[in-house]
Amino acid sequence: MLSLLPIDGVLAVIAAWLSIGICGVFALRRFAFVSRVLFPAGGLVCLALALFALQALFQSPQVAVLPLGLPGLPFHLRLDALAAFFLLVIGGAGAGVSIFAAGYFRQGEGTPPGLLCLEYHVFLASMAMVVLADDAYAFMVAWETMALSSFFLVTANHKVPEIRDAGFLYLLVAHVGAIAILLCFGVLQANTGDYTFANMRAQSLTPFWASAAFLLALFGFGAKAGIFPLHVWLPEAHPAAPSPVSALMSGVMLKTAVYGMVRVSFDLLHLQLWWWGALLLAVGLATALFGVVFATVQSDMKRLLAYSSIENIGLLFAAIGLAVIFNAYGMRALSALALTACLFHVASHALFKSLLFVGTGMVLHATGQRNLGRLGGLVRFMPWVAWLVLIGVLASSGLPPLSGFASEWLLLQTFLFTPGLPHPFLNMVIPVLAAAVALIAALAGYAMVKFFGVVFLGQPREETLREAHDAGWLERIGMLWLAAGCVVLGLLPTQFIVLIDRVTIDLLGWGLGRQVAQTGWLILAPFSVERASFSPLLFFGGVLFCSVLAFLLVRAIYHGHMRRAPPWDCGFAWQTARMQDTAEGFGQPIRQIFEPLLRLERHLPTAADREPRYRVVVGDHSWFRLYLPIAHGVEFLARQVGRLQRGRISIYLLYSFLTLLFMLFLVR
Amino acid sequence: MTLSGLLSQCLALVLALVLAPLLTGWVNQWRAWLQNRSGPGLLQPYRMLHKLFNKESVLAESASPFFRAAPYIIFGCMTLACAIIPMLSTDLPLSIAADAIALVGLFAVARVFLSLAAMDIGTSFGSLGARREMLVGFLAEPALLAVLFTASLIANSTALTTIVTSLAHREFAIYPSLAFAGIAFTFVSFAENARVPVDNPATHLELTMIHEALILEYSGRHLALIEWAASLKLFAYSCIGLAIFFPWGIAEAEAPLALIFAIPALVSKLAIGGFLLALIETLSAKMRIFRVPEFLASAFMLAVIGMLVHLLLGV
Amino acid sequence: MDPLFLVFVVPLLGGFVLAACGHRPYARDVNVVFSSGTLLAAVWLTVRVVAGGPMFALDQLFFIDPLNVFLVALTAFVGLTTAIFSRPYMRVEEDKGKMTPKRMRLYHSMYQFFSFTMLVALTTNNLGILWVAMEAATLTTVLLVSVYRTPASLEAAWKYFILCGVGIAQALFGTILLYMAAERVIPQGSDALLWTNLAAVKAHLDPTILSIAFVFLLLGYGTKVGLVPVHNWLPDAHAEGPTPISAVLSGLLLNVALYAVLRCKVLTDGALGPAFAGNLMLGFGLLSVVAAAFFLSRQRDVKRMFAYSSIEHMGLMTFAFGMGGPVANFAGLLHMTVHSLIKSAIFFAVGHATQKAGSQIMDDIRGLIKVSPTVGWGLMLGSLAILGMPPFGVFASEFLILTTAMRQEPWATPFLLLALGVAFAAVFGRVQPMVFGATELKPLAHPPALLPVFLHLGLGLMLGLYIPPYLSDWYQQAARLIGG
Amino acid sequence: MNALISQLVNLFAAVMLILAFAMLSQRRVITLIHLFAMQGLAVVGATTVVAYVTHQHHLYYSALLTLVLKVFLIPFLLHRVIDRLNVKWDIETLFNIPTQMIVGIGLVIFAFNVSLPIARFSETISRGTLGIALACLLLSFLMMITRAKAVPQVVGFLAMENALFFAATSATYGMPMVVELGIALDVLVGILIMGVFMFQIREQFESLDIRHLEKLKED
Repeated sequence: MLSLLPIDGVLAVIAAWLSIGICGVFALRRFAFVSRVLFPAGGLVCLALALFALQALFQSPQVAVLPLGLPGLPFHLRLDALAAFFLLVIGGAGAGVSIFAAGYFRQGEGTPPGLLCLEYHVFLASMAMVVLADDAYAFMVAWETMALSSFFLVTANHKVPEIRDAGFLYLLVAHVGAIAILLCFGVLQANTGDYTFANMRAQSLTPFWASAAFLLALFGFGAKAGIFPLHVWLPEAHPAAPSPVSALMSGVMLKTAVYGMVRVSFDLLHLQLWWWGALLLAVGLATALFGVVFATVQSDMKRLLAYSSIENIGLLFAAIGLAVIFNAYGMRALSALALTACLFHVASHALFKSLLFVGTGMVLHATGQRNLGRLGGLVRFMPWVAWLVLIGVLASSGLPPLSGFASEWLLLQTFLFTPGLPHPFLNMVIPVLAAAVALIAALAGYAMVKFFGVVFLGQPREETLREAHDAGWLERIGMLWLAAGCVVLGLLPTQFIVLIDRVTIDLLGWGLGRQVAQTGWLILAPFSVERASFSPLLFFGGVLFCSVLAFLLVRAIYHGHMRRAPPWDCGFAWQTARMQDTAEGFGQPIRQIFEPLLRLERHLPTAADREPRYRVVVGDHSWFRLYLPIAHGVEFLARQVGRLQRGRISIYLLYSFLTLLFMLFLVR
Repeated sequence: MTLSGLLSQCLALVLALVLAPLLTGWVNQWRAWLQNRSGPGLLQPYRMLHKLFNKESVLAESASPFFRAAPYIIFGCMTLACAIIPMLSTDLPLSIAADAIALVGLFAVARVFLSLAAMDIGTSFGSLGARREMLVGFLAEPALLAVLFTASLIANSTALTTIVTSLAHREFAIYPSLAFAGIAFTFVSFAENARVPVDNPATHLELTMIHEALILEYSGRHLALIEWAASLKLFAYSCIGLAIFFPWGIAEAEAPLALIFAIPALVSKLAIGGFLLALIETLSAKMRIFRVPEFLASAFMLAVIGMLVHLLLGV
Repeated sequence: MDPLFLVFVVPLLGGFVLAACGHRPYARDVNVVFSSGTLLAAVWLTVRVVAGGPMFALDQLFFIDPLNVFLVALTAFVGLTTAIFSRPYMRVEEDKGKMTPKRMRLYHSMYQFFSFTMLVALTTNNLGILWVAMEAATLTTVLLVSVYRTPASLEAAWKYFILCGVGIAQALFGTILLYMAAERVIPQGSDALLWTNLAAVKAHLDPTILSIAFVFLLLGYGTKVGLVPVHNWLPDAHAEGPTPISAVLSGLLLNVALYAVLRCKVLTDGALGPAFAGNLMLGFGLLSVVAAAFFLSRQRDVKRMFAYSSIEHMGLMTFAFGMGGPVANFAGLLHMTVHSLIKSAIFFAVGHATQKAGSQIMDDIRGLIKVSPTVGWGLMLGSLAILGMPPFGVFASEFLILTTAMRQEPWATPFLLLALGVAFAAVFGRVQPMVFGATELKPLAHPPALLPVFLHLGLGLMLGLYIPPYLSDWYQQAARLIGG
Repeated sequence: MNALISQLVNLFAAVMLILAFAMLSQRRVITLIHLFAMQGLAVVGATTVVAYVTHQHHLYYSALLTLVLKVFLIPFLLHRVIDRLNVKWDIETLFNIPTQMIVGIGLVIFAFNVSLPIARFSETISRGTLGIALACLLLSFLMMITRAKAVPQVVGFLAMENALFFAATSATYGMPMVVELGIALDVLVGILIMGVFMFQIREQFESLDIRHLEKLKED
C-alpha cells in the first residue's frame, strides 16, 4: 500500500468500478447478488478512492499515460491537488450513495439490475476520469461517457413517457454543452494540434481568443451545471432518475462542471479578465435566485431539490466569479478565499444534496408518492430517515453549525472584501450583491422548511402513509455516512480548509491554510480574528450547553410532568390532515412576491362549480420565451430547408444546374 | 481568555437572562400606559414564566420528539445570541464563536426550529404560522444582514466586538449610511420580534397572528421556554441596535472597570429604547399580512441603500 | 497469384455465378462465400501493401497506395458483413412476398457486381476507368434500389439514375478537361489519364483548366457523395431500396465517391494551391452538414432519416478534407471508416426493426428493447455513436475536426454547433421512443443476424478508444497523400 | 490544309450547337430522336476528321462505336420504346419554348465565356470547340430540366453524352481506348436499364409523365 502511488490507486479504483459493472452484466438478473454484493463493493471502492485522493492532496502532482486514445494522443492523466480534491468529493459522497443504493434498488423497475449496476459504476468511473484527465480527448471521452451513462440511469424506468422526455432533454443539453467544451479546447490548443493540457497551459492566447475560450467553457460547463437559462433539463432529469442516481447527479456530477470551470479558468487559461468574473457572478446569482424561487414553489419533492441544486450551482459559479475578479487584479489572497468558499461548498453541497435525494428516495419507496401534497407526518413512521434528512435540510438551509453555513459564511466574507478592488464600479456593486446572497440563503431556508415540514411533520395527508416503513440497515448506513459528513464538515471547517489549501496554492499560489492554522483548530478566521471569526464547535457547544442546561435546570427546579391530549388548535373541534397547509399553500407567499419571475397558470373555481377545483401550475418563462421559440425556429428552418426536397426531378436537376453555373461563374 | 473577559461574559449572560423578561414587561407596561390602561405591572413576565414552569405540559397526541426538543434548542440559541452580542463590554471570549453573519445564522436556526415545531402537530394554524414566520424571516434576515454589512464595511470587520469597538471608540464621525441602516434595523426588529405593525403579540386573531400561531400547541414549561426565548430575542435585538447605533458606554477590553458604568448605561438605553418601541407600537396600526413583504422589502432596500451610501461616500 | 487480381475476380465471378443460381435457397450462402473470398483477397492485398509499399498492376492501370488500400479493406469487410446480414433479412422479405426468386437472382448477382465496381473504382489508377467504374456502380445500384418494383422504389431508382447520371456526366467533362490539361505537360507516350503520372506533374498543370475541371469533378462526384444541393437522390434511394443496399450505399458507395473527389483534389491542389479546392469543399461540406441537420428534424421514415444523417456526415468529411492539414485529413479518413462501420450497423439494426414492425414509419416502431433487446441496443448504441457520442470512433474524428475548425475556420463553428445540436435532437428524439417504452410488436420468424451489428459497433468503439499503431500509420500515410 | 480541317471540325461543332437548340425547341418525340441521331452523326463526323488529321487510329474505332451506338442502336431502341408505349404525342414543357431559347442563348454566351481562357491556351486544331461542347452540355441539361416526360428527358441525357464525346474528341483527340469502351458500355447498359424502367414506370403509373414521380418528398 505504501509503495502504491495515489494515481495508481485511483486507476485501480476506476478499474475496480468497471469490473464491478461488468460483473453486473454477467449477473444481469440476479438481483440479490447485484444489490447485496456488487453495490456495497462499489461503495467500499469509493472509500478507497477518497483515501487515495486524501493521500494525493499532500503529494506533488503525478502523471500517468494510458495506452488508449488517439494516435499521438494517448490518455494523459494527472492527479494534482484540484483533481484530488474532486476525487475526494466523488469518493466521499459516492460511498454513501453506493451503500444506500445497495439497499435501495428494487426488483422489476424496467432496466435489469445488472445493467443498472454497469451503468452506475461506469458513471462513477467516468466522473473520476473527468477529473483525472489531462488532455482534451480523454476529458471529452470521460465527459460524454458520464453524460451517456447517467442518461441511461435516468431512463432506467423508460416505460414512462415523461421519463423518456426528461432523458432526451438531458442528453440533448449535455451534448450541445459538450460540443461547446470541445470548441473551447479547440481554442485552447491554439492550432498546435497538441491536445494535452500541458500544451494548453503553455499557450498564451490573445485576450480575444482567451475570452472566446472562456465563454465557450461557460456555456459548455454551464449547460452541465444547470446555469440559467440552460437549466431546463435539470428539474426534469433529476426527478426522473432513481433516487441514488439523482443523488449522484445532483451531488457529484454537477460538481464536475464546477471542476471544469475552475480547471479552464484558473489552470488552462493563463490570464483572467475582470469582466469574466463579473459575468460569472451575474449569471451565478441570477441562477441562484431563480433556482431558489422556483424551489419554494414546487410541489414535487425531487423537483424542489433539483431547483435547490440550481440555486447552489449558481452560488458556486458566483464564487468562481469572485475568484476570477480578484485574480484578475492580482489579489491572490482574496481570490484564494473565494475559491476556498467555492470548493468548500462543492463538498458541502455534494454531501447534503446527496443525503436529501436519497432521503426522498426512501420516502418514495415507502409511500410511492413524490407529490408533497400527499405526504406528511412521516417522522412518526420513518424516524431514521426523518432525523437524518433533517440534518441535510439544516445544512441545505445554510444554518450553523452545519456544512452549508460554513461555505456560505466564507462566501459572504469574500463579498465583503470587495471594496478593496481597484475597479470603481465593481467595488461598489459587489458588496451589495452580498445582500442578494443573503436573500438567496434565506429563501433556501424557506424552501427547506417547506420540504421537511410538509413531508415529515404534521399529519399524514393520506391514510396509506401510515404503512410507510423505515429505511433498511444498508440505507441507514449510507444516509448516516452522508449526514456525518455534513456535520463533520460543518464543525471542523478549519481542518477541511487545510485540504482545500493545497488546491488554491496549486492554482493561485496562495492558500488560506497557513493563516487558518495560526488561529488554531477551533476557530475559523481566514484573515484575523479581529476581521472575522467563526467557531462552529464553540457555537454548537454553546447552543448545546445552553439547551441541555436549560433542560436539566427545568427538570431539577420544576418537574417533567407531561400529559398527552388532542391538539388544541384554537379550539377548533373538527380537524383533518387536509386542513394543513399544502405544498402550494406553503409556497403561496413566495409565488405572490416573485410573480414576475414565474409563469403562473391559475384555474380558479367559479361560484357555480359543483366540484370546485383550484389549480396553479408554475411554469418557467425561459422555457416559453427561449426554448420554445428556438424549437419553433428550428422547425421553421426545417420546413424551409424541406422545400429543397419537393419530389420534382426537374427542380432537382435545376439545383444541380444552377450550382454548376454558380460555381463556374465563381471560378471564371 | 482573561479573567476579566470571563467575568464580563458571565455578567452579560446573566444580565441578559434576568433582564430580558423585564424589558418585555417594561415595553408592555408602557404600551398599556400609552393606551390609557393600567397594565399588568413590570414583573408580569416573571410571574408568567413561573406559572408556566410549574404547570404540567399538555402535549398533542401526534407530537413527535422534535416538538419537545425545539423549545430547548430555541432557548439555547437565544441565550448564545445574548452571550455574543457586546452589550456591556467588547471583551467577550465567546464572541470568537460567531461574528455578525453567524449571529444572523443563529437567529435563523431558532426560527427554522420554531417553524418546524409548529408544523409538527399538523394543525391548520400551525402550518399557517410557520409559513408566515418563514415569510417574515426570509425578508428580514437579509435585511438584518445588510444592516450588519453596512456596519461591517465601516469597521472593516464582521466581528461584532470589532465593529462596536471601532464605532464606539474611534473619533466621532457621522455616518449617513448608518442612518439608513438604523431605520432598516428598526423595521426588521419590529418584524422579527412580532411587534405591531407586523404582528400583535397580544391577540390570537387568526387572520393576522404569526408568532402566536406558531406556539399555539405549546404549554407548560415548553411555552415558558419559548416565551423566555422571545424575550431574549427582543433583548438581543435591542442590544444589537444599541451596540451599533448608540455604542457609547460599552466597556473596552483594556478597561475592565468601565464595566461598572456600562451596566447603568445599558439599562438606561434599554429603558429609553423600550419606551420608544412602545410608543411606535401604539402610534402605528397593524398592517395586513400581505403588506408585510412590502414593509420588509423596504427595510431591505433601505439597508442596501445604506451600504451603497457608504460605498459611494466612503464613510 | 496477385491478390489484386483476386480482389476483382472473386466478386466478378460471384456476380456471374449468382446470375446463374441466385434464385436458389443456397444463393444466400454463396453470396457470403464470395464476399468472404473478397475480404480474404483484400486482406492479403493489404498485407502485401503494408509490407511492400505502393504497387502497380496491369501496366499501371491499377495502383494501390495506403489511401485506397484501407478503403479496399473496408469495402470488402462491410461487403461481407452486409452479405451476412442480408441472409436472414432477405429471407424474411421472401417470406413476406416482397422478393420473388427472379428478383433474388438479380439482387445477389448485382450485389457482387456492385462490390466489383467499387473495388475497381478504388484501385484504378486511370481517372477514366474511375469514371467508368463509378457509372457502373450507379447502374448496378439503380437495379438494386428498384428491386422491389414498387412505385416508390421505381421513383427512387429513376431519380437516382437521372440525377446521378447527370452528375456523373459532369464528372466526365471534368475528367476530359483534366486530360486536356495533362496532355500538354505529360510527354507523349505515357498515359495522361493515369493518376500517378498526373500527380508527378501536378504542379505544372494549367491552373485555369484545373479550376474549371475541379468544379465539374466536385459537382459530379459530389452528387454521388450526396453534397447539398445535389443530394436529392440520396434519401429516396436509401429509403426505398432493400436495407442491405441502404447499408452499402451509405457505408461504401458514398465513401468511394468521396475518394474520387479526394484524388482529384490532390491534383488541383498541386496546380492551384490548397486554398481553391479546399474552400469549395468547405462550403459544400458546411452547407451539407447544416441542411442535412434541418432535414433530419422532419423525418418520419427511419431509413430516410439515417440517409440524411449520411449526408450530414459526408458533409462533415468534406469539410474536414476541405480544411486540409494533417490533423483534419486524418480526422476525415477516420470519420470515413467509422461512419461506414457505424452507419451500416445502424441500417442492419433498422432493417430488423422495420421487419419487426412491418413499417418504416418511426411512429410504428416502439419498444424494441422489449421485443428484441439486442436489436434495440444495437439501434440505440449505433445512433448514439453516429451522433458523436464517445467513446465511439465518430466522436474521435468529430473531436479532431471541430477543434481544428475552431482555429482554422472559426466562422464555421457556430454553424457546426447548431447543426450538430439540431441533428442530435432530431435523431435521438426519434430513436429513443423506438428503442424504449412499451410495445405490441412481435418477435421475428428468423433470428436476426446480430453479429454484423455488434462487430461493427465493437470496431467503432475500438477506434474511439484505441487506434492500433499500424492503422494509424496507415491513416497518417494516407493523410499525407491527400496533402497533409 | 490544317485551317480547312479545323474549319471542318468547327462546322461540325456549329451543327451540334444548332441541333442542340433544335432539340430544345422540339415538341415531337419522334423528331427529337431524329435530331438526336443527327447530333450523333455530327459527333461521328468530327471524330473522323480529327482521326484523319492526327492519324490516331483508335479515333476511327471511336467514331465507329459512336456511329453504331448513337446513330443506330439507341435511336432504334428509343423508337421501339415509343412505339410500344405509344408516347408519340407532343411533349409538354415546363417553360414555354421562347423562354427556353432566350435562356439557352444566355447559356451559350456563358459557356463561351467560361471556356475562353482554356481555349486561349489550347494547341489542338479545334480551339473553339470546347466552348461549343460546354454549351451543348448546358443546353442538354436545360432540356432535361424543362421536359415533363421520361423519354425526352432520357434523350436530353443522351445528348449530354454526345456533347461529352464531342468534347473528348475535339479538345483532347479522344480518351484512351479502354476508357472509351468503358464509357460506351456504360451508356449502353444505362439505356437498356432506362428502357426497362420506362416500361415499369408505365406499368405502375400508367403514364410516362415524370410529374407522377413526385411522391417521395419532404412534406
